[in-house]
Amino acid sequence: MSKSNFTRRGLLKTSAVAGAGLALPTYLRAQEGGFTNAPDGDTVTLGFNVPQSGPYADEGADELRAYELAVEHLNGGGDGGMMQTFSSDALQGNGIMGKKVEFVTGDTQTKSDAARASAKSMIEKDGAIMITGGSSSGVAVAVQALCQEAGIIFMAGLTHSNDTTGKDKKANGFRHFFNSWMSGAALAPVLAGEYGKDRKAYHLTADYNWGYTTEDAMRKETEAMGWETVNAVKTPLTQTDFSSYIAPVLQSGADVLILNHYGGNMVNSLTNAVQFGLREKTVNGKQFEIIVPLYSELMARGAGKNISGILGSQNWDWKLENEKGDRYKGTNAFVQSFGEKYGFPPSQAAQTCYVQTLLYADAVERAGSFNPCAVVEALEGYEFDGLGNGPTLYRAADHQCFKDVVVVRGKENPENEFDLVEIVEVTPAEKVTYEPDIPEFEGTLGECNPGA
Amino acid sequence: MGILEIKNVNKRFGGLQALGDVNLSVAENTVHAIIGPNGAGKSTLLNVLVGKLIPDTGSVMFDGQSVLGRKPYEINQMGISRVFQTPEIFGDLTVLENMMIPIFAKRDGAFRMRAIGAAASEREVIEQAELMLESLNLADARHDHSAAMSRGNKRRLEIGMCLAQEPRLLLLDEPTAGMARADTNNTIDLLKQIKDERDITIAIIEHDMHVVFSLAERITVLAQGSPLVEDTPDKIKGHPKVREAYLGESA
Amino acid sequence: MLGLTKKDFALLLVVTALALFAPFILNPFPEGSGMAQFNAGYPDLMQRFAIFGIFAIGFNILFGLTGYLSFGHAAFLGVGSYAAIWMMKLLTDNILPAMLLSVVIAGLFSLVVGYISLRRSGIYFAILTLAFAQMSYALAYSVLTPITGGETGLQLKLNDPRILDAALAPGERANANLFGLDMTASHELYFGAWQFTFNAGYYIAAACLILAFYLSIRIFRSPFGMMLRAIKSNNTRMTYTGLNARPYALAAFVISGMYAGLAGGLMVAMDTQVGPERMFWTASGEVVLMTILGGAGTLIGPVLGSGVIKYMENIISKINGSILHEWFSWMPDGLEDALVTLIYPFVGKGWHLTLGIVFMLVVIFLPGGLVEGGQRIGRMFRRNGGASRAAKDIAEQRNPAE
Amino acid sequence: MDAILLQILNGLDKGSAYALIALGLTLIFGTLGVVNFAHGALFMLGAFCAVTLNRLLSLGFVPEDASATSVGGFSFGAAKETPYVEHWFGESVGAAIIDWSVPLSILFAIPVMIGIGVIMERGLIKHFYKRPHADQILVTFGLAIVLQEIIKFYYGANPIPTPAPEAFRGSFDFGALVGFDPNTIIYPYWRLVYFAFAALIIGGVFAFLQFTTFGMVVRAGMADRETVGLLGINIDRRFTIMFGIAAAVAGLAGVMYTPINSPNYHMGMDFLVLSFVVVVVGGMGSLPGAVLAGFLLGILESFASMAAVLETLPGINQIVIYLVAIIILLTRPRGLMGRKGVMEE
Repeated sequence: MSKSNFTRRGLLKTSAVAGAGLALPTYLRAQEGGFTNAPDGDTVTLGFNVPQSGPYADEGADELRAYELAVEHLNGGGDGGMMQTFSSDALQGNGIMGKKVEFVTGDTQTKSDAARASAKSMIEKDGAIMITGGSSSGVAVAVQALCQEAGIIFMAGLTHSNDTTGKDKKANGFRHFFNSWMSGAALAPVLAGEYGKDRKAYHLTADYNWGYTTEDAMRKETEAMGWETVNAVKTPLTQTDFSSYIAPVLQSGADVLILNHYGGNMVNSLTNAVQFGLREKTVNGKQFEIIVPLYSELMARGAGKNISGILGSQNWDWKLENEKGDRYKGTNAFVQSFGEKYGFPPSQAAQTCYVQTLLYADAVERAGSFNPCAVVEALEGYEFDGLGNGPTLYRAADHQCFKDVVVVRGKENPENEFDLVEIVEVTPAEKVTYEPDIPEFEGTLGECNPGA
Repeated sequence: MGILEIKNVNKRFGGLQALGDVNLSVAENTVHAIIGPNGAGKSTLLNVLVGKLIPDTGSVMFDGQSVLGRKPYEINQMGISRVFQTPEIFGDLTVLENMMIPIFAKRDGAFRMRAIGAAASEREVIEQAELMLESLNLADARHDHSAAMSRGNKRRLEIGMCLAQEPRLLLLDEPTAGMARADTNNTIDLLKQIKDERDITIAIIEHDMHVVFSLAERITVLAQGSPLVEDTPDKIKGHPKVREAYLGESA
Repeated sequence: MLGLTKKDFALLLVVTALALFAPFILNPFPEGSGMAQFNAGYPDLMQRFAIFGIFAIGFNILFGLTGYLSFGHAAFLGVGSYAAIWMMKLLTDNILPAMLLSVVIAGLFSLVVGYISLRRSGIYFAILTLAFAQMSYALAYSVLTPITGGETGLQLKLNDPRILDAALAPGERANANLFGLDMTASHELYFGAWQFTFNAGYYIAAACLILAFYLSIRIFRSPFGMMLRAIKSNNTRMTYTGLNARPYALAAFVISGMYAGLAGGLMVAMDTQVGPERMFWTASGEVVLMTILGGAGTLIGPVLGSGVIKYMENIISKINGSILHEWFSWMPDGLEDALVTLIYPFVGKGWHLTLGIVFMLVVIFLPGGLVEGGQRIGRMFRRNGGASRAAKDIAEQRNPAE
Repeated sequence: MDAILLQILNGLDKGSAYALIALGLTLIFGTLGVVNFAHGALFMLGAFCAVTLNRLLSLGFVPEDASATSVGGFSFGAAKETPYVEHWFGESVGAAIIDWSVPLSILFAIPVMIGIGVIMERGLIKHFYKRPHADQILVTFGLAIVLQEIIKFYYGANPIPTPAPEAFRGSFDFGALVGFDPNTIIYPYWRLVYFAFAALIIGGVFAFLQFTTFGMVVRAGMADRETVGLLGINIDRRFTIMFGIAAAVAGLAGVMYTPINSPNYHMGMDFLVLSFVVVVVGGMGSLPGAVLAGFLLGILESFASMAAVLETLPGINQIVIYLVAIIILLTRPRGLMGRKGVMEE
């Protein structure tokens, strides 16, 4: 009873009469722990909240595979995956702090309401101590805010918008995935090298927060190196046929098209752009190029042959260690155990989710407590290695991971449906690091909330 | 001066002259029948009277006020009620509820929000409705579903609903169309009873000459959108022009 | 009693009892048992039952009584939500002003939309309402981002003005409350292996549901309600009985819009966050489906329909492969795997499939919705001589016309 | 000027997709009086006919000398397969067959979609003719969900690339053909094919309804269902056939759409609302109305997406279709060419 998240408890007691008998004394599960859902048995429950229906269902399914693998490894099953290469050796394969890891799953439907409902049921019904997952920034921000209120740790899955660790950052939330700003910073030097510094860019931008931040980042970085932005047109999220947006691109005199689109939008806009033959055109004496700031394996699969030769950025790729060496150790260990279990290599969404689970478990072990505030302390400013992305920092100021960003290009002749992109370059972490207080990332982290 | 005065009404639909210079006067407290062959413009005329159609020219005065440009429900509130060719009742409602609605309409006007009190506690309205149902011999069916009634009873109910509003002019559009002989006679009796008991003007459009000659005090014959003759039933029966144009020599 | 007939009052009592004892009724299985998966008695879902119940009851006043099929009611819910969260950001975290404003704003918005849309009827009306709602959604998602927060929506922030509230102490967060009663405050009762949660927010929502249900009975039974049914039954006769159908329909539209606004406000009060997809056409479609599934034009139907849909969405969707294996682990291996393979497509990520099948089965075998199911059970009981009062009451709520 | 011409071309193309879907929808609306929320699902099924055929044709075996990609000792067996068709018919013929899988799917989709339509009508819809529209909505919506989920179960949620034949990939310079500067008006070949195909199907349906006895009866049925019933014509069977045709039209629209956008399981829902708007704006019970509205809304949507327009009216591209729908329905009570009394209750 010493600590309470319901800071108005004093008020609550005095207004018991006003509450007409409803204002019953508050106490939540396992009060002794002093935080929400303190695990009291010999198990601990994690909540995996991923899209299982709707357009991102396949991505959600891959995330879920990674989570199940992580749980298996934490509980000492399988070959241990990245636990063997992880720079921290706190994890012993005996669950988390000796408690066997169990999990519950839910469907976010890629809607913030549904995602919150699902997360709440995990917290209120299943007693989950940590929530992780998601494949869009809207969902990540919504669930992160919920976890902050409830006193639960949120380990974000795939979310790329600046807002998650910017405008909407929360003390209880952590993001391993990279963001729009980093995409811009990582791509710019590669673009200068590949396409030159004298280019005219035309942006098509998904008309919502993530689109805005991505366009901002791309414009800022490309304009800084000398590119001119000819035009930037916003496209509705619900658009399926982008012909009327693609057709005027050539007329504008642009020689680069930047598609600030994700998921179905990206698959369709890229397919349409290739259909219009943009890639075969020569404008201003230069080969016309298309850029997709944020790549994903599933999108690449959806776009098929259309991605060949198209540059973009990724958080991670399963060929990283093979092609770029030991710096990215952990990659092969993960790919191997994932591949053995499921028969195909993991996506970057799977990797980020797997890593987030491991990082959470490790933080609990190191902190010696499931208390969210202890976990936050253990993760803040934590430097680690061996989880596939090279040396990484979980920055204390905004709970964002800083690590190398992979720049990839769609393969001309893919061997199989899992090997669609080639790694062009890896932009080192220093080049994509920004100050935590730049205007794009303004927001208040607040203080950690342990809940009840 | 009649209660209903129609002057120089014209209505064209594209190339078709539906009504041409219709002049008609219906005297108060009479039964006035309008007859004519198919396409003579009877229905068009009726739709003009109830506000469903607006004529191109002319005037329609009811009790000294123009009805033109008013909405059907406003014209109804002026005192003109209409009975349809196929009975238009509230099929989803009970017989009693059917009868309550016109009484509400009479009492509360075209719109009045009464969302709080229960309809079942409107004693006065229910009493009036039950009285009306009794006079129509429908009291036993009051809690029945009106859609389940026979066509004849639906017709009675519809006429009763119109009467419940205490209209000054009752318009009937072929009230016995498609009815069995017995139902037709019942309806004629009901209308006769109404005529005897109330101060009411009735305008009736009808094909069935049996009905027309049983009820009408004056008859107007329409042909090709214009009134051909207007007279008493006896005169109309013998009128050569009418026999020629409408009834046919054999009638 | 309370201006209701005996039967209606009994129905109100049933609904009140169900709402008050929901924490017990919805948690019939002991914690830790395999069946605990089916427990729905946790605050968030109970709140959702109440909130969507209100939404559907309101929708039913329009659709069930007048027959006007609005395909844009989610817009009113969304607008109500935005109004509520802004009130909580700017004025106070007390939910009362927020909910009042959400009802008022949703009412005003529905007045505008209804005034325009009701110039047409039938499918034309449906498309007009759909168009308004889709425009609201699209704009809220994109160009109105400064007001609506766009994709990421709006949440309470530490630095919101909250003019009426005292400044937050360090470490304190803004919480939705009713005069200090925190919406997240819960009391837990352990009874052997059973666990029951009594949540303050849920009881606020339940009180609103009971009030909303009571008002809807009053409206159904009022002369106004009779007029609305008359519109649905025969608009021509309505007009030729001297009644102006449009203001009646508009009043029903606004009332149902205000119900939607209340539901939207409650959503924010229970869970302080708003996102635009709340207004997407599928959300409007959902309330249509809830109402029809339960039984349009009946009093209790919409509440049942919303309950079934929300239950599927929140409970069935969480049953995953490992839970299935746990359930059937006592079986011989081959049989276990066969059974899991058989059931798996219908649960967890396949919950939509089950929902679709339920829609079809209900509409094929119970043309009047779930209420007709209750009706049939009621008849069965009566034939056996032991008619249960509640079943009978529920059963007789159905308009015989349907 | 060239910008406007360009958007008219784009609009015609978008419009032809809208028109095709709306055409089938309004056939069912108009002839059967059924609100079919599963129509989008039929469009989606058509698209997946193309995907299925493509997959069937690409079925293959792994040649013995193939090498697999390996990572850290683990190898993924998914090395390149040799399709059976290439094995059977020789490499070039086989490759051509796979390349042409989308057009070939038309032949495959027609019987499949007619079959699905007929089964749907006989098995389900038939029982709902006399039920309230609300029930029709619920049952067809339920059916749409079930169909979607079945497809999702087998094909996943991710879009599946289904390219057009090599010969139709890429674009041609339409502007240069009609005297504009090069590169001002480019137009993909496949979209031209789609437009021509849509025109063919629409023309075919109209001709069928105009010049056959069957069509005459159906048109009479659309005008007045009761009279046709009184004529004693076996309207039931004709309605079944009509449903089959509508399903086939939706399915073919889906087949040919696959190269334009990679199909996924919920593409039908994306089109459903829009096609309802198109049908209603066109006017209930009017086939030409649906087609006209489809093209009109397609062109307006294209105009609204122009950068110059968006600068003056930000966000207009988000709402243009709905805004136009509202304006049209308020100025013309029954849409562009709707008939009185159809679905007005």
